[in-house]
Amino acid sequence: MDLQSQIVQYLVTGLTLGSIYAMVGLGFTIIYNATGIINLAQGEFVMFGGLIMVFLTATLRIPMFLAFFITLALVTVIGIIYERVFINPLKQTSLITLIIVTVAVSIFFRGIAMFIWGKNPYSLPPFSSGKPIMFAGAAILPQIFWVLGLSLLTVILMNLFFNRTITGKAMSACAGNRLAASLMGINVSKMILLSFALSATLGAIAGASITPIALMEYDRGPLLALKGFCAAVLGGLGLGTGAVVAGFIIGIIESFSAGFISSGFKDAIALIILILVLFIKPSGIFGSEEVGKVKQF
Amino acid sequence: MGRKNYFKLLSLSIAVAVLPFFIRGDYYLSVLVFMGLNGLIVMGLSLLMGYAGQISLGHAAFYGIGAYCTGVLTTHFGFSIYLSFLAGIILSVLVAIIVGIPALRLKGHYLAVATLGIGEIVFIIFNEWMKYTGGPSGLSNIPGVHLGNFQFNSSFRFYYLVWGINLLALFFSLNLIHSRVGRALRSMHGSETAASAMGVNLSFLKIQVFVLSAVYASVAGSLYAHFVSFISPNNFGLMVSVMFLMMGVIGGIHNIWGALLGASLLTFLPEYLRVFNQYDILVYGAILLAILLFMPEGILEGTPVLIRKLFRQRKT
Amino acid sequence: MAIVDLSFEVEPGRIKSIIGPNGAGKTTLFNLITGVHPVSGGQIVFQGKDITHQKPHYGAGIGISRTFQTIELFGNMNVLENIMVGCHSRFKSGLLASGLRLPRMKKEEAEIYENSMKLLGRVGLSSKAQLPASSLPLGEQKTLEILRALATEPQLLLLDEPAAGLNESETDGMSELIYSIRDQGITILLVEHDMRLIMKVSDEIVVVNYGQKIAEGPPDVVQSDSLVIEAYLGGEIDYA
Amino acid sequence: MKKFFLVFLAIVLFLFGLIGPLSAAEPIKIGFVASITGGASFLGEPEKNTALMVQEWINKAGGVNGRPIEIIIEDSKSGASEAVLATKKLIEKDQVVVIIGSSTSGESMAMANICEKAQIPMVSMAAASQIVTPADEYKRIVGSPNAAFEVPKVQRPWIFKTPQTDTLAVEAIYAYMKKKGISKVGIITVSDGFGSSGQAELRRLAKKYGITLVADEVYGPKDSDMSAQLTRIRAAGAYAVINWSVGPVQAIVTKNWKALAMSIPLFQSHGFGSKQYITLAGGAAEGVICPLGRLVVWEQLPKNHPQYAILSKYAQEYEKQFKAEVSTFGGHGYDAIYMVVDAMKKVGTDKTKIRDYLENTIKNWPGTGGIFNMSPADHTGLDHTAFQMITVFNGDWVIAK
Repeated sequence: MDLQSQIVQYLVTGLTLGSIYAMVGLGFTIIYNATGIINLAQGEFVMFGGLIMVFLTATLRIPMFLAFFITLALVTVIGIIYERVFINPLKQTSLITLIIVTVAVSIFFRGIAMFIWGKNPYSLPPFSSGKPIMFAGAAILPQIFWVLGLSLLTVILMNLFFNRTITGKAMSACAGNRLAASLMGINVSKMILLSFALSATLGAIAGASITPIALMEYDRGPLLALKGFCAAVLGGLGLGTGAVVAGFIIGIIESFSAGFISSGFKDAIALIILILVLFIKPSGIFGSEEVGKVKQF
Repeated sequence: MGRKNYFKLLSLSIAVAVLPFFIRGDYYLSVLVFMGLNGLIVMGLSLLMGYAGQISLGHAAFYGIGAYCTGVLTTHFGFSIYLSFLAGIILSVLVAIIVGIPALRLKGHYLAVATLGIGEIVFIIFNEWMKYTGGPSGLSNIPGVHLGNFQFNSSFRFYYLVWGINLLALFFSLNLIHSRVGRALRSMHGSETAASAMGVNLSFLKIQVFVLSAVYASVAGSLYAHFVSFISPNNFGLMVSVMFLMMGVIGGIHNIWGALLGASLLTFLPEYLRVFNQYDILVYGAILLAILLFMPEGILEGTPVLIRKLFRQRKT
Repeated sequence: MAIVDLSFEVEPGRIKSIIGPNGAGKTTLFNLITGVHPVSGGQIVFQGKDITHQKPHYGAGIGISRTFQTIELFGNMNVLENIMVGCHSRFKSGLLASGLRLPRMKKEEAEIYENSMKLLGRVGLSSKAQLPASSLPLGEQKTLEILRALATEPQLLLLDEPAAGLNESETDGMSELIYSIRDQGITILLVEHDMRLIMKVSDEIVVVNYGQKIAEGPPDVVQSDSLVIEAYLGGEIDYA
Repeated sequence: MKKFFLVFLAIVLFLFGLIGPLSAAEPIKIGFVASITGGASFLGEPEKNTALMVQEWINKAGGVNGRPIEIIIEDSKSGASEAVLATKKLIEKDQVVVIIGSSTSGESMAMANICEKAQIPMVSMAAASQIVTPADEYKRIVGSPNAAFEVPKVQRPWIFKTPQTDTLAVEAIYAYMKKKGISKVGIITVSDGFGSSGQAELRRLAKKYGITLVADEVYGPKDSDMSAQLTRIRAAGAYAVINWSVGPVQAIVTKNWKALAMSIPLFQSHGFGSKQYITLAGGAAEGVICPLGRLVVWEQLPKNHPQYAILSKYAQEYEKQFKAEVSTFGGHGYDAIYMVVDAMKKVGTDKTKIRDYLENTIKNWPGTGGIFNMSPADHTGLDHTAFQMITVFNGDWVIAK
C-alpha cells in the first residue's frame, strides 16, 4: 500500500471522526452562546439520536427516511424537556453549578437509556447500500458520504439561520448581552429553550448518521462530549464555524497521529496540540480576546 | 480560624476517633477510608474553586500521580514508603507548577478545557507507559503502609491514618482560609481587579493554591494505592475528576465543610444504592438532580434554606 | 478610551482633581497608572521611580492605592474582611505560615485585625464589621472602598468618582473624609463629576477631553478657561 | 411542597423496606461480584443472568445437601475500588463462604488481595493469567529470556479462575496460523485490561510459533473508528490481523476491516464469543476466525462429547429465559458457581476445605469453558483443547478447518 493511498485513507477517517466532533462542538456552541453553560450532556443527545433511530427502524420497522425525521423530532423534545425541567428553574445559579447539573443530567440520561435499551450496543444498516468506493487506493464507505454530507448541510443551515433569520439574529443577540437583548424585547427564556432544542437536533443528526459506522450504546456519550467540547474551545468558544473547523482538525490530527506516529498516543497528541494552542492563544484559534472574556465562573 | 470552627473541628475529630468503635467491620471502615480520601481531594478543590474561583477538570491526574508514583517506586524500585510518598508529592508539585503557570493565565472554560486536557494526557501516560505502570491491566501488589514497625495492615488502622491526615489537612485549610492568604484568595474570587489593586499577586496566589490542591490529591492518591494495593488508569480518568467536582458542588464548594460533606455523601450514596442493582445509575442521577434543583448552593447551605422555605409555605 | 497626549505632575500632600466630560479617559488614566492596562508609550514616575510597566499588584506595595468607579468590593466577604484584604501588601506570612498558624502569623493577624477595626472606627462603621459588604447602603460601600484603599497605607490615593450617586449630606461627609485623608499627608488624585465637591476640595485641577489635557491649574483659573467651557458646552458643569 | 415531602418520605421508607427483609431459612451464601454496569457491562450482564438462573436450578434440585444457596450479586461498576468495597461487604456483612468474580482482570486482581488476606476462596470470571499467578512468579516469566516457553510453577493459593487464559487463546491462534503458513502478523489491541494482557501474550509467544509482528496498534475502549490503525497494519505488509478486545469495539474493528476491503484475514480473540457481535457487525463478520469455547457451537458437537449435556442445557435455557444469545462470558459464571457448589456438596462450607477441593479434586470436570483439571500449579485447569478455532459463515459459527 503506497503512501498516497494511506494518506487518503487517513484523511477519510479523520473527516468522518471530525464531522461528528464538529456537530457535537457546534451543539456546545449554540447552548453556550445562549446561556454560557457548557452542556456536558451533549453526548447523550448523540446517543439518543442513534438509539431512537435503531428503535424506530429495527423494532417499529418505520422506513429509514421517515424514521430519521421522527428521531430528530423526539430528541429535540428531549432537549426541550431537559431545558424546562433542569435548566430553566435554576436561573440564579452559578455557572459551575449549572455545569454540574449538566453532568448529573448526563448520568440520568444514561440511566434512562440503560433502562430502555439495556447495555448492549446496537447497529443500523447504512442509509444506502453499496460496496465501499475505491478512491486513490483508499476505500470509502457510502455511509461516510452521508455523514459528511449531513454535517455539511447542517453547518450551512445553521449559518443561514444565525445570519439571515430574525430568530437567529435574536439568538446571537442573546449571546452578546442577555440584558440588552431582553430590553430589546427578545424573549430570552424562549431563546434559551430554542438553543437546547437546536443543539439536541444537531446531536440527533450526528447520532443517527454515525450509528451505521460506529454502533451505539448507552454510555457512548461522555467521550463524544469530551471531543466536542475540545472542538468548541479550540475553535474559540461561541464561534460556530470555529467549532466546526476545529472539530475536523481534531479528527484529522487523531487519524494521522494514529497512522504515522502512535495509535496509543493519538488522543494525547490531539490534546497536546489543543493545550499548546490555548497557551499561545488563550481564546482558541478563531476566538478574539473579547469573546473569551465574556463569560467566566 | 474562629472559635466556632475550632469547636467544629474538635467535634469532628472526636466523632472520627470514636466512630470505629461503633461500626466495626472491614466493609464500613473501607467506605469511611474512601470518604476520607475523597474528602481530602475535594477539600483541595474547594480551596481552588470555591475560594479562589479557579476551575480544574483534571484533578484526578494529581490523584493518579500520587498513586502511581508511590506504586511504581515501591514495587519496581524497592523505595521505602516515606520516600515514595514524598516523591509523589514532589512530582505533583512540579507538574502543578509546570502546568499551572500557563494554564492559570486562562480563564473560565478555557482553563476548564486545559486542565481537562492535562488530566487526559496523564491518563494516557498511565495507560501507555506499560513497562512501569502495567498499562490498562494496572499495577498490583503495592505494599501496605507502615510507620516504623507498626503496620497499617487493617482497615481499622488505615482508617485512623487516612482520617488523621484528613483532619490535619482540614486544620491547615481552615487556618488558611482565615488568614491573610485565605482572604487574598477569596478577594480574588470577589474581584480580581480590586484584589490586585490591594497588592494581591494574582498569578502567584493561583499557582500556590493550585499546587496545594494538587498536593492534597497526590497524598490521597498515595494512600489509595497502598490501601487498595491495586491501581489501574481507570481510577484516575476524566469521570473521576468530574466526580470530585460533583462532590464539591453537591456539598457546597464555597465552604470547606460543604466540600467534606459532599465527598462523604457521594462516597456513601452509591454503596447505599446497591439495593437498586443495575438501575442505581438512574436513581443516582435522579438524586443528584433533585439535590441540585432544590439546593443549588449545595447541601450545607441549601438545607437550612430549603427547610425555611418549606416552613414558610406551610404557614401561608 | 485612549489617552493620547497627557502629562502632569502631582505634588505630595495635595489634592489634584481630574475632570472632563464622560468618556474623556479619566478612568483609563487610573487604569494606566495602576498597571491594569498596558502602557504603549510615555512614562509614569512615582517618587522618582519608573513604574510604567509594572503589574497591577505592584502599586500597593510602593504606596499607590485606588478606589473604583463601579464599586469593586469583595461581595463574598464581610466588611471587616474587605479592609483586612487592604492590609495584604503590608504583611508577609505566606501559605505555610498561615496554614500551620505559626506564632509569626498569629501576631500579624492580631495586628491586621486591630488596624482594620481602627479604620472602621474612624467612620463609625465598627458595628457593621461582620455584615456582608454587599449589604451596606451605597454611601457606606463607597466609604468602605476608600477605607480598604487606606488600609494599604498609601502615599498616593486615586479616588474614582467617590461621590457618584451620593446625596448632598453624604457628599459632604465624603469631602470631610477626603480632607482628613489629605491631612494625614496622603496625596490624592481625584476623578469626579460633582463640580461642587471638586471646586471645594481640589488644590489643582487637570481638565482632559478626548484623552488630551486641555487645561491645568487651580480651580478658579480652570473655571474661567474658555476651552474648558467649550468642552462642557451644554451646561454639564453642575455648580449647584 | 408538602407533596414533595411526602414523596421524599415514601422514597426513604421504600429504601429501608428494601434492605429490611431477612429470610428465616439458613441458606449458604455465595458472594458474586460482576461488572454489571460501566465499561465491562457486556461481561457482567450475562454473568448476572446466569447467576440468577443457576441459583434457581440448584435450589430446585435440593440445594447443597438440603440447604438452599443464596447468591448475593454485587455490581462492581467496572471499577476496582467498587469491586474492593463490594468484596469487603460480602465478606464482612454477608459472611459469604466463597467469592465469585469479578468480570474483568483489573477488578479481580484488586479483589484477590482481599480474599487472600481474608483466606476465602475466590473464583474469578476474568481471563488474565496474572490473577492466579503470584506477582513474583509472573515477573520471573516475563523477565526470562525464554519468556515464550515459560509456564507458571506456582499459583496464588486462594485464587482460581474459570475462563481460558489468554495464553491459551493466543497459542490456539498462533498454532492455527502456523498450520496455514501465516508468518507476518499485525496486531491491534484495545487499551484496557483485556486488550493489554492479550497484547503482552501476543508479543511474548510470537517467537515460539515463528511469527513476526509487523505492526502493533492500539485503540481506546470507546473509540468510534479504527480505520487508521488497520490502514497502518495493511501498509506494514501483514498477512493477517489479530484484534484483541471485548465488547462493541470488536464489531467496529470488524466493520472497519470490511469497509477497508482488506484482503487479509481477521482473527479475533476469544472475546468474540457472543453471536451478538456477528449481528452487530452486519455482514462484515463473514470470514472472521477466532478461538472459542465449545459453548457457541454446541449443536455441532457429537452427542457423546463430555460437554454436550451441560452446553445444550445451559444454552437453550439461557436463550429461553433471557431472550438473548448465549455467550461464553455467562458460561464462566456458570462454571464458577457449579465448581464451588460441587465442592460444598462434598466438603461442606469450611473455607479451607473448599479451597483444597477446588485445587486438588476438580479433575476431568466438564464445564462450559472446557474440561477442567485443577492442580497446585494451575488454578485455571484448562489446556488448549478448551479452544476450538471457529469461523463465521452465513452469520453463524462454524468449526474452522
